[in-house]
Amino acid sequence: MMPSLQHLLYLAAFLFCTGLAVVMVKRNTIMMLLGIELMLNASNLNLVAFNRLYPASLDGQMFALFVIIVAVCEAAVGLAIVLRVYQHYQTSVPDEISELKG
Amino acid sequence: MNTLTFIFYFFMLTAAASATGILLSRNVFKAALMLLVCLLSIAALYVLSFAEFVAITQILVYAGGVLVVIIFGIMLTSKLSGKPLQVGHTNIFAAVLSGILLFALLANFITDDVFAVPQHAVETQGALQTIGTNFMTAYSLPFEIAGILLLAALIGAAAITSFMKSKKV
Amino acid sequence: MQQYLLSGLLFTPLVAAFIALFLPSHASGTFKLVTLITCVIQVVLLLLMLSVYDSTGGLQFVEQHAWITLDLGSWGILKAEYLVGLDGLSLPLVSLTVGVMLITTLSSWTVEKNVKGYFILLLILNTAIIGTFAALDFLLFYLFFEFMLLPMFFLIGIWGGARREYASVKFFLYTLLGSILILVALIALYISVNDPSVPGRLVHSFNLLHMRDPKNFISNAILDPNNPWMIGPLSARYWAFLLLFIGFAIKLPMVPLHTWLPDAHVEAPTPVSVVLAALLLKIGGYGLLRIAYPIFPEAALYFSWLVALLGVISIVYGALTAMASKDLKRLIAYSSVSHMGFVLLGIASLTIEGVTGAVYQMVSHGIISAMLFLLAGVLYDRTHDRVIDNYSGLAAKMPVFFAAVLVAFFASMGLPGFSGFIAEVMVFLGAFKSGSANGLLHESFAIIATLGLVLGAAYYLWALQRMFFGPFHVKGDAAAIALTDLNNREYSMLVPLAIAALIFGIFPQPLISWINPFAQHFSDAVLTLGKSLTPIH
Amino acid sequence: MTALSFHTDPTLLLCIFAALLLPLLSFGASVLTPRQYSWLVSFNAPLLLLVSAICAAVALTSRWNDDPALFQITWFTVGDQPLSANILLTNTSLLMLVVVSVISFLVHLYSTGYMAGDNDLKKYFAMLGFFTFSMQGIVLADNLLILFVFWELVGFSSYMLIGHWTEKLAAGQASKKAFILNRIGDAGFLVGLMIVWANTGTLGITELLSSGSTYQWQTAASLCIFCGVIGKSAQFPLFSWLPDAMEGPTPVSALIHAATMVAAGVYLLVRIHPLFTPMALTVVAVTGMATAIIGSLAALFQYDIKRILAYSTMSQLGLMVMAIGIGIVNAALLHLFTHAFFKACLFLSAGSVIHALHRAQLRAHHHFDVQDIRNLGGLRQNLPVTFLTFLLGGASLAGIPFFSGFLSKEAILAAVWSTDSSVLSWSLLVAMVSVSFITVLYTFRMIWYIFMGEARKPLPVAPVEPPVIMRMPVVLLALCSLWLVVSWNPFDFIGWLLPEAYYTHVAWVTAFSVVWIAAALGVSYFVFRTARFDSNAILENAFYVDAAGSKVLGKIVQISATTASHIDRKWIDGLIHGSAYAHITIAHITGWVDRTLVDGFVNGVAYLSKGIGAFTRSFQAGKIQVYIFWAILAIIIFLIWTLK
Repeated sequence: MMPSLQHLLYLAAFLFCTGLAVVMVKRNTIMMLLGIELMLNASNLNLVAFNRLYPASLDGQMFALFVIIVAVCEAAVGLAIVLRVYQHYQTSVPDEISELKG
Repeated sequence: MNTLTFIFYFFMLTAAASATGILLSRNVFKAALMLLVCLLSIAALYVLSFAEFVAITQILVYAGGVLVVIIFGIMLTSKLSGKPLQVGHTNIFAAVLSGILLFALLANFITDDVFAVPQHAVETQGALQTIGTNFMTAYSLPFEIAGILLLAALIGAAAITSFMKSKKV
Repeated sequence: MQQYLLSGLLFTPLVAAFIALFLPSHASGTFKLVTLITCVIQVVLLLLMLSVYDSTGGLQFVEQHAWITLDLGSWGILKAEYLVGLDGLSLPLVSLTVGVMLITTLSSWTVEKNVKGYFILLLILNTAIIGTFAALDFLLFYLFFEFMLLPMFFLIGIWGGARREYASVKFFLYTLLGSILILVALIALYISVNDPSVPGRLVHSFNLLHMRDPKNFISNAILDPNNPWMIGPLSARYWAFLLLFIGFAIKLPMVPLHTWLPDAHVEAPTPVSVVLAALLLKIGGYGLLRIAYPIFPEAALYFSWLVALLGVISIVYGALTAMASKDLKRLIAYSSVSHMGFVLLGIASLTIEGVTGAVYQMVSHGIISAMLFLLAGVLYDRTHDRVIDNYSGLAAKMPVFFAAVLVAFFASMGLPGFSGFIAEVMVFLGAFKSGSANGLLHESFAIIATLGLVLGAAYYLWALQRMFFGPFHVKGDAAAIALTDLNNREYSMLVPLAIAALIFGIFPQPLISWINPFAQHFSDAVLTLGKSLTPIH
Repeated sequence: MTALSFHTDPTLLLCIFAALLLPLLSFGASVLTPRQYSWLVSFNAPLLLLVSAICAAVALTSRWNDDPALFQITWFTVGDQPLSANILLTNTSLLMLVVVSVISFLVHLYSTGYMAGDNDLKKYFAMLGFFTFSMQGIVLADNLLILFVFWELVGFSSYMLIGHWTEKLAAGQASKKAFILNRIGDAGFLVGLMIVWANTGTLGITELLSSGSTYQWQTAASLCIFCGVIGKSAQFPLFSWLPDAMEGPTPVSALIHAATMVAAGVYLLVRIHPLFTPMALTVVAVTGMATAIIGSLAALFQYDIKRILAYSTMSQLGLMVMAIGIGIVNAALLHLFTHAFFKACLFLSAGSVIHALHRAQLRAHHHFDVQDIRNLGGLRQNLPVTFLTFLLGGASLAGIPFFSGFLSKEAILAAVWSTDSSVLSWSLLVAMVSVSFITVLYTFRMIWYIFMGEARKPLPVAPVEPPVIMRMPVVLLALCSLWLVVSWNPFDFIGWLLPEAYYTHVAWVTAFSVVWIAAALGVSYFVFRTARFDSNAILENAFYVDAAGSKVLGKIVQISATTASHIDRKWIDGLIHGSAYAHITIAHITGWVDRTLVDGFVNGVAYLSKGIGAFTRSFQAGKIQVYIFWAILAIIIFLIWTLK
């Protein structure tokens, strides 16, 4: 007997919330990126898990693949920005980069 | 409890534990390593959920690509600053509050519904083939766009970092 | 021609403000000149109007145009009109406004900071005040009423003294609270009143004249007199009266809703204090007489004791607090509170004497308080110090100023020969007579109010004694040198006011002959209508 | 002012209006005179007053013993009830008009000398004119409201005149006290007006008194109006301003005491006494009695000349009010007239003394308080004319036969005697007799100390008589203190001024008075001679019993006098001060309430909104993570709200 779908969903929810907490807690931009990755993976897990409900179509997995692609892009550009910002402000603490504040 | 179930729970716990580790860790590098563990366990869970192709992509792209880039970034910033990458925490209360609240909410929804997985044998042999077909037929436009996005991201990332260099020089 | 006079009077300052908007801001003299010319034009227009005004003729110079007409289908028609007119209540107040605005313009001659903005605001204020007194449509009234608040806020907040922000915000909050209460009553009235002039359709009108007739209320609407609904212990009409009463009482100002006044006065520049005391306070009394009382007569009768009680409390409390004031402007401000209490007492009595006295007091206080604040300004201009105890023996150094202060103080404490005496005596006679004539007020109200006379004498004379008697001494040598007697510009402001106070005190008949028909009609209408509407509580 | 209806000929009307308005003209002219020509007013003002007095006299002679006449003038109309400004012409009002204008003229004349060199002559003469105008308004008015108008104006003028020397702090305090105490009485007066108006709808005096019948409200109304009298005429609880008012220039005191201010109250009582119910009259009588006693006792122990005179005025006013209280209006009026002349004479003489000594001091550069009788003495040689006028006035005040004061007091005494015997009337009689006794005492003491004996603080330069312009009015007034002013017969008060009285002149009462006054004179001679000069010798020599008696009497008188003075100074003044402090305390308390509670509430609201503002502003702190938090929180709330 396979563990029920619920367990996967619980895990995904947990991972998402943890990722969210990481994004909110860490005073470092790269750590925030890590949190975002965690959240993306949680949603991917959800997509794959729900795909089991409809085994005939593989839409869930397809979506998961696209998410991975987007995650890659995000990580690449995000890191580039982080480096650039770091070089400019000599910090990667997001609170201190508040020049866009109205 | 059979072996499969054990492995399943093992990877679930590993993923959860490593995620928690990321949250608690104050060292960026260790956190990145724990993310690696987490991603690999999730890949294992994908396999167990009959999504081998996603699992492979996960390992290749995430573990092999993204994380390497991240670690590279970490190294670069720590090299620039010359300080150990210790990270402070803020908004602990807000984060814990919203995390627990959101989790409670989601768990509530998940518990409320019964997700009946069809019990008949899942056709796994054709999965890879179906995915390939899907990419070329139903999802051809998103596929193309994703390709362009990747290209754009690559060029963009290169451009942003190269500005840095040119300015630095 | 004649019917457009009032609109001319009303919009001349607005047109002038518009013109001033396009003048270059560095030519500060032009703005003073434009405002002065506007005021002179207004005086001419007013004189034209006075020459054709018939004191027995009720509403005159009425002008009525459609303004907003919205067909809301089954909800009826929303109809707001441009409806203005003058009667024995508003004409004296409009005349007062025109006169005081002229004086204010002269008194603003010394303004140096952002002259353009100042005079444009002053002109807008001018229109707004006259509009408030002239409007006979509630929405139009409310528009002008709110329109007045904004220039005032900026005039205090920008050109004021040290604590001007605090004062202007306090002023704004208080008056805004009043406006909101009035707005609630306005909406309730709008829902409840039907315009009978369009038969067959439901027309929600803001016409104040229609609101006075109980027949125009839609049956079972919230403010219908026959509506049995109760909100708490009182019916909706009583609540609506209370809302309007509090809203206008804040403007008046009435104890305990008066604390904005001393602060606003202390911080406001002299001309703005003059406008505030002489004109803005009158809008409270005017609103009670024009709106709250005629529309809700039965509630007015029911609450008359409350209105009178608060009036008496204002009189006594204001006087006591004035006595404790160390700041000259504060003292005058509290004396305003005390004097405006007479307006409440007079209105509450609903006798001809009382109502005439109340309106007379509004005009008289307008003149006298303008004089008082100008004099406080004279001193402040010279030394930038208004603390009474910092002066001593000024009589020897500034004899003409002393004489002017004597005139103003004695006029304010109701010395016969000045307008305040006529007003206060009428209020006293009316308030006392009310007990036997219509049974609304107990005689003790009037008797306790006489304390105001004694206390008034006490605080003014005490201030006089501290500031003017004894050997000459002023805090600071620079201040002592700066103390020079009145100059010609100050004469030109003070003398007309003093003469006006004297004329209205010695020959009250012309003004009373304007007010009297109104007072008669007002008290009769409120009494008969109020008694005919059966109380439901 | 419209609708004049003439009851009499225009000439008379012209005279009346001239008499009334010329002082006002004097006021206006003085105000408008340029400062550099201010010497003009001291010519101009007495001249106008002279014309005014002549006009009043012409009016009096042409209307003497005619029927009362009423000029009807409507001031303004409230509703349909007109408020009239009628002028009533009777023997009383015309006589009073003459007295006021004549005395005012004399005071003006005197002032030109007394106030010469004052640097605010303009204000002084302006206010003198205004004072006279106000008083004449009271005299002529036939409407309670008009009367009240002038009544208040009198208060205002007295404020200005008492506080004429603004650099003197005490002058400011005294003038303030005078006005406020008057205002307290006036508030009562106003309540009386309200009662009358509410019950009758008219304030016309003639109209009011013509109804004849008595109503319940009249007691309250008349007592309230009497409050005004108490303030203005310095009766029992509200008299302390009168002695303090001596801070003003001396001619002003003469005017206040003789003709204008304090007389106004008595005159008002005379005018409206039919309104008074028996109960109210009893109150009036008792108040008058108390005032008379307190005033006379206080006068006995003053050292300041002007204060002695002030207290004597108070006690004489008490007598007048008492007489009205028992319903004998004519006697009170008679005393008012005689008092006007002899008190004006006394004050102006006192002014002459002060003036002469001041000038002597200025030349000698030697300064002491010239108003203190302990510093004076022996002035009869240096100031013979002043001594004579002082003596004449004093004799009239003391009620010595052949002087007007004797006759008018006699009238009151006879009136008191002829009332029904009751406890009240008996006590009034006793009070009357003792007050007249004490009057003799203090008058004697004052004159003795000032003029007799040797100079106690001799000046190197001898004081000389003031100029003729000052002596002339005083002499004139002194002559008016003789019995001839009242009647031809020096022992019968029924004469040309008081042609008829409904009580008779009792011969043995007159005899008693003569004896009584003589006794008083004797007693005072012994009391003050012995108390002041070589007391032991006389005590030891002949009059052991007499001396003991006089000592005991003196002690009793002294104690009661100091008590009265103490009551005056400590209790009544203290009450006034206390109430003033209480006012200030309450004022501070209300101020505190105002600042703390009422303002506090408003500030609280402001703080609350500010706090909310700061709280909501923290959402926009420019911190990504906080933004995320709020976004998530919003999503959570949204989820809970939609899905539950």
